[in-house]
Amino acid sequence: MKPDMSVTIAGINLRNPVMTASGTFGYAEEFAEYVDLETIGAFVTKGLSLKPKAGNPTPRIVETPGGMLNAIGLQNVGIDAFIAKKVPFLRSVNTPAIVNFFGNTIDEYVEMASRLNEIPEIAGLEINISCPNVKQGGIVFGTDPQCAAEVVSACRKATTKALIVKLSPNVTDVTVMARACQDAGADALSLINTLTGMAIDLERRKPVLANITGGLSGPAIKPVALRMVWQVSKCVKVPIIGIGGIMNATDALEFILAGASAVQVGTASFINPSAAQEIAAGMEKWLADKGVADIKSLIGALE
Amino acid sequence: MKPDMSVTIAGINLRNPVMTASGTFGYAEEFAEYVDLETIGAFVTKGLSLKPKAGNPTPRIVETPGGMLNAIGLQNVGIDAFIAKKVPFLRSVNTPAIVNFFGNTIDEYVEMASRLNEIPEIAGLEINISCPNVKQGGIVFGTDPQCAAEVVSACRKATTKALIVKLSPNVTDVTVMARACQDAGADALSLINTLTGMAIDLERRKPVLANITGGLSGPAIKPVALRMVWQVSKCVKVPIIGIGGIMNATDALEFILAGASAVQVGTASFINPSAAQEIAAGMEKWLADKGVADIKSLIGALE
Amino acid sequence: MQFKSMILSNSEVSPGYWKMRMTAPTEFSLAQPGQFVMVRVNSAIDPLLRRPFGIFDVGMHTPDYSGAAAQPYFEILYRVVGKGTSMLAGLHETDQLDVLGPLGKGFDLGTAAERKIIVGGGVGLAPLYMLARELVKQSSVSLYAGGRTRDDILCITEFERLGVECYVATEDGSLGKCGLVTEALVSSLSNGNGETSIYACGPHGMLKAVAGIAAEHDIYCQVSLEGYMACGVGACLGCVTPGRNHTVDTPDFRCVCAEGPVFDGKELGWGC
Amino acid sequence: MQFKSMILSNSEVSPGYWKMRMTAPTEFSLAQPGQFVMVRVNSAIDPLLRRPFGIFDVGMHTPDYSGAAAQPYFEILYRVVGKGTSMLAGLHETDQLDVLGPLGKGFDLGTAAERKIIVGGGVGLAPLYMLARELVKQSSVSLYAGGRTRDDILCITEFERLGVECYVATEDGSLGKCGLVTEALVSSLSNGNGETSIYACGPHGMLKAVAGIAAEHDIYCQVSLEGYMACGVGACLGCVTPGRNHTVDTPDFRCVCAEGPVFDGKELGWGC
Ligand SMILES: Cc1cc2nc3c(=O)[nH]c(=O)nc-3n(C[C@H](O)[C@H](O)[C@H](O)COP(=O)(O)OP(=O)(O)OC[C@H]3O[C@@H](n4cnc5c(N)ncnc54)[C@H](O)[C@@H]3O)c2cc1C
Ligand SMILES: Cc1cc2nc3c(=O)[nH]c(=O)nc-3n(C[C@H](O)[C@H](O)[C@H](O)COP(=O)(O)OP(=O)(O)OC[C@H]3O[C@@H](n4cnc5c(N)ncnc54)[C@H](O)[C@@H]3O)c2cc1C
Ligand SMILES: Cc1cc2nc3c(=O)[nH]c(=O)nc-3n(C[C@H](O)[C@H](O)[C@H](O)COP(=O)(O)O)c2cc1C
Ligand SMILES: Cc1cc2nc3c(=O)[nH]c(=O)nc-3n(C[C@H](O)[C@H](O)[C@H](O)COP(=O)(O)O)c2cc1C
Ligand code: FES
Ligand code: FES
Repeated sequence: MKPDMSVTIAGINLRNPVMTASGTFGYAEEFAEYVDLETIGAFVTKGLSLKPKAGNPTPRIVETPGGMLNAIGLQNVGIDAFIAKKVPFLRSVNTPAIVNFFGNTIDEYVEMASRLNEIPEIAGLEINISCPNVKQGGIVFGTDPQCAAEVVSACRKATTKALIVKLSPNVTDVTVMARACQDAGADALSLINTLTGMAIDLERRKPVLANITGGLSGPAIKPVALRMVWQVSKCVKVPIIGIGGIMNATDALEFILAGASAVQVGTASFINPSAAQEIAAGMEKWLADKGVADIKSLIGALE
Repeated sequence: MKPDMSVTIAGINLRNPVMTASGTFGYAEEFAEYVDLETIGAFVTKGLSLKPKAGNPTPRIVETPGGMLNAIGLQNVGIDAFIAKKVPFLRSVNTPAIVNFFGNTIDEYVEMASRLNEIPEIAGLEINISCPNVKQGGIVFGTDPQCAAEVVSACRKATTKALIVKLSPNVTDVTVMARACQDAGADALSLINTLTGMAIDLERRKPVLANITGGLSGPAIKPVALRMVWQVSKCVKVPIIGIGGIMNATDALEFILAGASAVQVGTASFINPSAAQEIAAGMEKWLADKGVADIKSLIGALE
Repeated sequence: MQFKSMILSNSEVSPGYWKMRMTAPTEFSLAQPGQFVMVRVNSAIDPLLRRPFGIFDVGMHTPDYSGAAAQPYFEILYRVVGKGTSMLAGLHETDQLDVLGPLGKGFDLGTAAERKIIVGGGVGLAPLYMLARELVKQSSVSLYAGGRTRDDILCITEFERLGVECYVATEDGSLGKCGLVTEALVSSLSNGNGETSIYACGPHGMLKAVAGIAAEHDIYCQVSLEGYMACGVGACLGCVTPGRNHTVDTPDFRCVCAEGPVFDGKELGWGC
Repeated sequence: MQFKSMILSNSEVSPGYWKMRMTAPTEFSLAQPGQFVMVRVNSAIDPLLRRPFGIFDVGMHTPDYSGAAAQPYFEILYRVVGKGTSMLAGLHETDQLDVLGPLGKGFDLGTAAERKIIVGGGVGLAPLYMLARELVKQSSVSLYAGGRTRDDILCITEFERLGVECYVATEDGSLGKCGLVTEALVSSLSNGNGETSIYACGPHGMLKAVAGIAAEHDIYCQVSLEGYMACGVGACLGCVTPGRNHTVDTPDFRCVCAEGPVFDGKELGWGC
């Protein structure tokens, strides 16, 4: 008997709980050759801003033990080019597309939210208040409950689409941020974004990244991500999307048990472009093998 | 020409900057068979409290990608047994011993500080305000600048020995904690302690650790540790002891460049009991190969 | 001690169970039955921690080609259960491994007069072969080997070759008696014969049962425990197990790696 | 495409430089000179990321034992510089690897009339062999190979066997002219002969010099770049390099993995 893998996040119906994480799956096109895009629950596109953004100088990425640091600096084509060049492809694929976006001021966030609200091909919005790479950027919002709440409630007024808020792990108490964003009108919370880290080139006596610090992702951060998802699931009512070091179906199911209603696969797509598809298939197989009829019965089912 | 590897931390002269991290090297005895204990800069002993402490139920440790989680729960013999059974060995080894300690109240911290102050064999004290494992334990102090400052200044009054404060990475801004502890009278700061994490056993649908959450250590956390050491070194005057995922001489030298005057080797001693000795030797060889006359010239020498 | 060891052979002895023979320094031959080693599976960080394995046997290896000096070796018998053991099973002759050991406290061999009973469950037999080899030198030894199916009954012929009387029980009856090995054990004890000493290694449930049976019959019983280990030398306190008098206020944790892995069954708090 | 590949051979061709031959699907033979592959060194997480390597050559492998079908293969020529390449050098025949490719945009082969000049520094020669093999079919090809010492001059005999005219320069003079290969290149151009097209791969400094020389002589010059890569498919934006018009306000970053690795030298912002 085929298990029911469907979940609903903030009103978006997903064929399965496996999404791709922002910034790790481009605009989905890039992976069309390697993945059947209609076997994935949803994609989240690369962080988008009003104007095109140059991003940081290179080097922008470096491998670390069990993970990687990135300081892309939110390079993106800007909303106009996004609508002109990227949306047509998204329309052609029968899988919900969620747009991750950011701004440097509340006004920019709001303008983005209202413009994205006009694009029918977009199923939902993910607010990035937590990208640790841009100095004057999101980090401020992502680590202060007050600011976070302001941005979220402002965006809430600007869009009727599903509003997901993506939380930063670089905080003392993630549950405070989670509650603030929920109360400000978030339909769902996604976590975690990257942990701020640094790598040094001993021979050159310099930081490896041109930006000095970067965001740590990959298997290395999974224990921190699982802990935060579990903590947040205990104190909010809105659904949670678990992110952080998910490499296989087992990892994904652990996040579901911890309280996530869906997951996002990030760095894993770099190592294995078909990771998201394989994880979704692997989860379904596990449920079938164990005789679990519905994935929803596993959400938060940790004893 | 033999490089000068000696450093002085809070008045303690070390033959080299490589210490062993609390809780990962027992009371040094355990490693006597594998390491020449007099080739190491200093040991830091297992977290000590007034009364013996049972610690957490098992499982207490679990491997994670590039790291491990521990929830030992600060099991220790208590200060009386420590003095009777452990100090004699420490006396027999010509390497400075630093005692890591904790309490559940400021009074307990103070009583520990004053009792340890009476033990001539002890070169210095490391206050653990950051152990993430004990529910009513250190974590409170370690994440609130006010509380941290109170504990530190209270202990400062109770001891004339070198006072090192060990910082938790589970905070929004580690520099705030660092400044608070420096201003409260810390002679040096050691960072980082473990990041709070969690592991789940999918088949049993249970957390792996009996304590549910544990402290993440090992190579996985190195980028976060390097970043925090670099941040703190920019904003305090007291020397910094860098800790987190140091597995080899290169890792250790990266921490020195980032601003650490010494390092502590933790999890690495489990994988290779002679890690600390080999790291100290490897650092000296690197300096010799590069013609660097004095390790002190590398402290904070990041361009 | 810590040493670099070269793999001499590595082969599957029963579905899912492998035996690896590795070079060892001369002093290693002093290893006691019941002691274990911590093996570093590779020099990368995945897996990060060493893996503990009982010492199946030690000996001298004489290379085929003449003129070569005899080489001390030790063997481990391991079950492939996860990442580390799968990687071990993938290693080839001449591959190198970093080994820590012999570690821990082995079995007390007791006196010649005693009849010796060895109880092993599945891969729990691993540390018991070397023990049997020592015990048969002075006493009559019988082995009670249990497992889920026939594939879990390992190296019985090796034990028989030592002159050990072997009783086998499998839960599915695919080999020997059908049922738990402890049932066979009880019946053998019921006809109580003289001084007896029991040695056991296997799943925690089995050890608890054996310790209970031994206590009833007032028989000295040594059990070899497992525990999640990081250091293997008594430093991390990850592997502890509650002792007989353990309570939260009067902690009585025993360190499996340093005070064990072999304990007097009566010394442990078996919980419920 | 993504495929599991089996190692057919893996051997050191010059101190520190290795050549690996691996099985490939039939479609792989369509790979263009200048394209690359991303190789997953193992299935563990250390190293985590794939490693990019130029495609040295593709062909059909006929196993020794008769009756076996011919097997499409590809080769990489790699230098051992760190963790991943050391692990690659440790792999044996029949070991399996996960491969992504052919990736990126290859070289434009130009027209028959043009004289073709190939400039390679050290392991930069890797993607140039297959290029030469194609170019010699229609034009006269000369190779300028440079390196620090003789050990860095790779596979010259293979190039000569193709009928390529080879000029070698080493910084220590241990092979060929003493000095930088670009100096040899300049002198050859100074006696300007008709239509010429340049192809270069090697250290960034060398590529910048070659691009500069080509611009002066107004010669069409294609360079193959490197960049730190995570995905290899244009998704992570980790590998970008500034284009000619790049400024922070008018970003003009080119994606090395997707728009390159081969670029028209004039299209890039070479910085200072
Ligand atoms: C003293 C001692 C002696 C042992 N002797 C043997 C032996 O002779 N033969 C044999 O096959 N096995 C033995 N074991 C169990 C063996 O250590 C584990 O099966 C092995 O570590 C599993 O590693 P893995 O990576 O394949 O499994 P994984 O599940 O991937 O391991 C993950 C982590 O859990 C730990 N772990 C998993 N299972 C166990 C276990 N049962 N006991 C302790 N740690 C575990 C691993 O060491 C590792 O740290 C012994 C264990 C101990 C403590
Ligand atoms: C398009 C392309 C084609 C290449 N072709 C070849 C080739 O044919 N032969 C060859 O020997 N090398 C080639 N390289 C360089 C090769 O990818 C690196 O030498 C290799 O990744 C080093 O891995 P490592 O783990 O041994 O080194 P480490 O220094 O341990 O690697 C650490 C990280 O840095 C990255 N890295 C290190 N050096 C380079 C580099 N020069 N370029 C890009 N990333 C790097 C690694 O991929 C890894 O992510 C190519 C690189 C690119 C981008
Ligand atoms: C190269 C790269 C780029 C990223 N870009 C973004 C982004 O634009 N917006 C965002 O919210 N998160 C971004 N992230 C964070 C990921 O979406 C994800 O939260 C993080 O990588 C943790 O998941 P992982 O461990 O599975 O990669 C990026 C991550 C990486 C590695
Ligand atoms: C098993 C274990 C026990 C520890 N016990 C203590 C302790 O008692 N007190 C303390 O301050 N830190 C303790 N730590 C933290 C380490 O001292 C160190 O800060 C941390 O492990 C990071 O360093 P590493 O990555 O090199 O292990 C412990 C760590 C481990 C793994
Ligand atoms: S394994 Fe570390 S104390 Fe036993
Ligand atoms: S490597 Fe990811 S975009 Fe080029």
